[in-house]
Amino acid sequence: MIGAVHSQLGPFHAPHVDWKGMSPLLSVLGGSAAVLIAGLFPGRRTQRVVVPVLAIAALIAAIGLTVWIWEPGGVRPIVAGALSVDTLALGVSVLFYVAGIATILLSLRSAVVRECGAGEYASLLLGSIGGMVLLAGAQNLVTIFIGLELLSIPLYILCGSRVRQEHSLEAGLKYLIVGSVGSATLLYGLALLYGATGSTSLSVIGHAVGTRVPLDDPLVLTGVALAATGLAFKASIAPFHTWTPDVYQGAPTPVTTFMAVATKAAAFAILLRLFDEGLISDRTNWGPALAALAVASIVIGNAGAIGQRSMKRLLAWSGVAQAGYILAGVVVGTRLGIQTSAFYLAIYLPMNVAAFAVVIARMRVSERGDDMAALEGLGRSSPWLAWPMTIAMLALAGFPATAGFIGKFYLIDATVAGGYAWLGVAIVIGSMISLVYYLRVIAVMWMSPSEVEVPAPAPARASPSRRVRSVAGWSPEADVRAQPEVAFVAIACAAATVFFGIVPEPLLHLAREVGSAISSAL
Amino acid sequence: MGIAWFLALSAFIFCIGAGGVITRRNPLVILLCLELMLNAGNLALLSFSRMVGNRDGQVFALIVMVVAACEVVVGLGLIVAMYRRRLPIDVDEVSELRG
Amino acid sequence: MLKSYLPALVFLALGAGTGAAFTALNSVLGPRRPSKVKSDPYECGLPSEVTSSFRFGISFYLIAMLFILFDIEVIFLYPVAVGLKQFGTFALVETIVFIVLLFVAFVFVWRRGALEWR
Amino acid sequence: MSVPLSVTIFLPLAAGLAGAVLPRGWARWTVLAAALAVLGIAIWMVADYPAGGAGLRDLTNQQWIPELGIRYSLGVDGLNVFLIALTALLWVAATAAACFREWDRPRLFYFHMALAETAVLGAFCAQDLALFVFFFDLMLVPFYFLIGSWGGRQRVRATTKLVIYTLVGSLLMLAGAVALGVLATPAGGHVSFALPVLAHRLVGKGTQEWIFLLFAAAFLVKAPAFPFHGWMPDAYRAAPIPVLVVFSAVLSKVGMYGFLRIVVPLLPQAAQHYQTLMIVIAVVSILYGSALAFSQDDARLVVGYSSVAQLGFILLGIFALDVEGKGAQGAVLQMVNHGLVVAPLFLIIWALSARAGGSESLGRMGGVAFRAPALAGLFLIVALATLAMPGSANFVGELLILFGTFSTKLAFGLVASAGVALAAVYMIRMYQRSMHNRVGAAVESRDVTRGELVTIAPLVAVIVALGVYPHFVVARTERSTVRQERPAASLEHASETGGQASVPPAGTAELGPLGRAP
Repeated sequence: MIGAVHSQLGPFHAPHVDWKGMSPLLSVLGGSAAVLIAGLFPGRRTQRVVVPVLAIAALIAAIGLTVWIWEPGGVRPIVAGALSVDTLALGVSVLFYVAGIATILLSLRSAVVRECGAGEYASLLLGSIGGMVLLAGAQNLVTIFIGLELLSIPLYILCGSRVRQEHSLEAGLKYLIVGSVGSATLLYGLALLYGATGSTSLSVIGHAVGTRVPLDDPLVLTGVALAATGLAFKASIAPFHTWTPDVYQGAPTPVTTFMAVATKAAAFAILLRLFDEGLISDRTNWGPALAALAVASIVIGNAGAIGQRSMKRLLAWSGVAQAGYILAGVVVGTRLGIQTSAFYLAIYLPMNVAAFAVVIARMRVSERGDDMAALEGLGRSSPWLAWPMTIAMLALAGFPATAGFIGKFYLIDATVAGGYAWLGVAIVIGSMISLVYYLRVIAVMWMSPSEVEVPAPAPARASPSRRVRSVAGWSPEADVRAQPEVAFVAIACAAATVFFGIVPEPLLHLAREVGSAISSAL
Repeated sequence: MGIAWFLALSAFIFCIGAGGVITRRNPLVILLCLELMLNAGNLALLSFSRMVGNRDGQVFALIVMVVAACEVVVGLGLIVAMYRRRLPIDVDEVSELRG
Repeated sequence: MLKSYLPALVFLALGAGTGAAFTALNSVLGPRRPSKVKSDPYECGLPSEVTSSFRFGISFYLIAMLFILFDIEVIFLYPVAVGLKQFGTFALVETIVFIVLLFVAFVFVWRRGALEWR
Repeated sequence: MSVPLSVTIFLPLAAGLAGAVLPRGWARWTVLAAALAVLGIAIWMVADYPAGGAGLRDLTNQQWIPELGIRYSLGVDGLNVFLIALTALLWVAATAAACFREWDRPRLFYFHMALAETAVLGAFCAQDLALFVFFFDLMLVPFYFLIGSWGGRQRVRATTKLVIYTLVGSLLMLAGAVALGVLATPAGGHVSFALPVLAHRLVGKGTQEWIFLLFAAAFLVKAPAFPFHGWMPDAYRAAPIPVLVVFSAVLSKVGMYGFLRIVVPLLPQAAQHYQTLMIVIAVVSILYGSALAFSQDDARLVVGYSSVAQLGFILLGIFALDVEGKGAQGAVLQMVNHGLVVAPLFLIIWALSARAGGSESLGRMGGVAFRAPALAGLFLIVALATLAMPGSANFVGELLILFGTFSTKLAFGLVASAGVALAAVYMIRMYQRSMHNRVGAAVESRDVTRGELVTIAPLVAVIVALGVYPHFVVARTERSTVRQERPAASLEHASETGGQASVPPAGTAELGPLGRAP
């Protein structure tokens, strides 16, 4: 259909399609369809083994193909004028795949899979990832919109996928409403941009603005403002973040993990694409506005997180603050800024996934759910969970010997070099505020008198899982038993955080290649 | 009559939709208002497509229509599920814990 | 050129203002006098038998939603149908792929038992 | 020639990790052994360091993060060689003291102790600004856990307060460091954080001034100096003594060292510009610290506030900025002395509280001396050294500082010299209250145990040795110190003579370019 976008009624040229470049996307979407069908076959082994294995295989294949077609610099169009592959698209899409694998591992034993069925769950997840990949490679307003919706709609369903949990349904509905408002706003903004420049192609728009169309053209300004607002909803940038804590808390925790890292990465990928590539010439107009948003996110996010007892809400608020940090890189608009954003997105994944994995592990055995008290005395009872959480918190707070320190360093570097030194100071002040709540988590784990916690299934989880249909016929005790895969994810992510905190060079190198994708950057 | 009037109408519809989403409580009505916002976008796309004289806007509008349908269906599905759970169908009651 | 946009922006403001104003007015000075007659589903004719607690079966909603989905997808066939001659094989292949995907969805819905009327 | 610095720095961490995996009982011994090994290396370093030497030795200089222009470069010169030795010595003392007690979760405890030593040594050895910041912030993590997990009452509140206070400073310093590195980069040049390179690329005066404030915030909080000492009482009350020994004796020095190593040479004009401000802070700290030390009842806080005063002296010396660099030499000497006296003081307080029924309030102690002559003798020596009795190295140190100050800021020097007298007042008060006086209620006196003797006596011996021959330190620190101060001091000289002196770059005399190759 995208092909038809460029068809005049004259002779129609079928758009050239580069199947090699599209292979990762195809593998993900194909995997989505495959697991959907595979999930239809009843039986415990299908649900527990075949479907997750298929999904993970699809994602790993996608990663492999991405590495295969990776080449720094230059843009290769895949579908003429609609979709292209460059290092920015490929780089962030790897983040999506990794986040997807982590999510599937984390949800292996979770009640979500039992309640909505393994096939549907994995298929929706893969579909959402497909949307993200589409979004990351979008060269066209239409593709942007399709990608965004393909990303969002499965997530609405996933949020509400614990149909027996009231919170889950409420979270789904709330996310649907807020997300749709965001999409509609974005759509209107894109429409105005199209009207102002007469084209839906980003490159054409980029050339038109500032030459054919004046920079202060009212349509362009309004369009940019509305588009920024719409994307701010997705990236949960203050003041469009109000849905975040409720939805993060209500959604099934593996889904929350996925939203926290992957959705954010996708939203920032398109922010980079739209502003630092498409509209870079209009930077004088949107720069200050985005800078204001960044500061607002840093302040509001950190302030909001201080009072939280629920770990999921705390991480949601800290996510708002971190979005502010990443946005600073977008605001700077220099190549260094883009690299910084990419690097921070990359390290943001292991930090958060580690934290969420520990939360999941605790929620399954502690009747205190995701309350901070569920972590009490963890350092004594199970250090293998306490250390990943500690490392994650230290990294988010920006302590040295973790990737967070390098990230902060890099961000401040970019802001100062880009002439936004005050933004760097804002980041520093934000980090100061954030110490209060990150350190509290650590204190709860290591410094409060531990109590022996008898692993017992939380009643809310045990009772419905008995009534599960044959879709998922394993006992709730599976949740209570040791969860090797969750511990594995937590420890692996923590290890990555420390590794990239001490040997960041390879990641920085990748970040530079990603930055080289956007040629128009200052 | 000029393109401006179509744009004005679409802007008007968009604002009505936005206002409705903000003020209304019944999720069904909110879904309606969301449709209003999306279709305001469609109207803008179509009128622009007429103005600049290429079809991109029209195709965009087609896709938006489908997407809108999908969103509504998901929304209805969630609402039905909540009815089945006998949950309060009121987006304010829906969130016991705010921001 | 620029001038022609100005009404749009003016209306954007106006629209926002009016939308807000009306909703505000409604809530402030709108008289609320609910009466039996008003709450009736039909103004005239026999009083309706349907009680307020009446619900359609869940499967009705299910079928309805599925119908919307599969129905709306047909939209994508129109542009192809209009100019299949110019578009040629490429569009044909694309359409077939599209329909195959729809078929996958259909199989899923069918096997999942969403089509049985319970 | 000698052991590479990286080994010295990371040996403790390795031992800590090993102890964490080895059986429970072994942790203490592995960590203690590592500390002893480091001490041996440090002694060799000092012995090997030529009198009057100035250049960096034992250079380690490799790429670390070329992307950010950060190099892994370490070096020893007269400025830090004694601080390294001090660190090694006190860590041995603290670890040994800890070994005589049983700790909950010992493997974790000793791991954090080892990590802390690594971080401190790294901060002292770092010759790259970013690397220094890295270690400077890293120091905080182990102490957060050590105080929070093994501390006394209200430990969590205290440690959180400590970390937030200090990390607020550190984060400001991070911003300052990055800004300095980026803004100092000439157009087209590669950004570099190597100290010698930065010493060549001085930034403009205005920039220097705001960056100076960011650094000063970090270092003054760490010290702690007067307005920034809010965390000190809680942390000192809560910290377990072995931790407190190294914390108070070494960590406070890192801040002062930062002034000498980074701020004064890299921001000479700003240092000149804010000289008066810093000296005022120093003098106020001296008076305030002395006054509160006199009024405290908790023995720990007497020492705590006394070190606020002592660090005031050190700060005074650093910012005397006299041409001969007397003040700075005194400051360096005083850093070593203060570390040497504070550590035994806390260990003695530990011993006393063991005799006074676990109480550390001076009111409950008293009369210990009767049956504990040896302990009393040790305490007396330390106390006299603390109050800078003539014949002690502290006397020389404070004298040098005051001379330096007199030559530039006479009035402040005179006010500060009052601090010397005050020191006598509160130290003697503490000694009397705890040792003589009427025997406290719960006191049952006994002489030093083997453990106490092993930990305290060596430190006292070193104090005496330095008191006999302070020139040993001065001769080795002199040139490096003066070199650090030269730019700023010569600036002042210029301003006095009204002439415009060119600023010779600091710390590069006998040193190849450390900057990243373009």
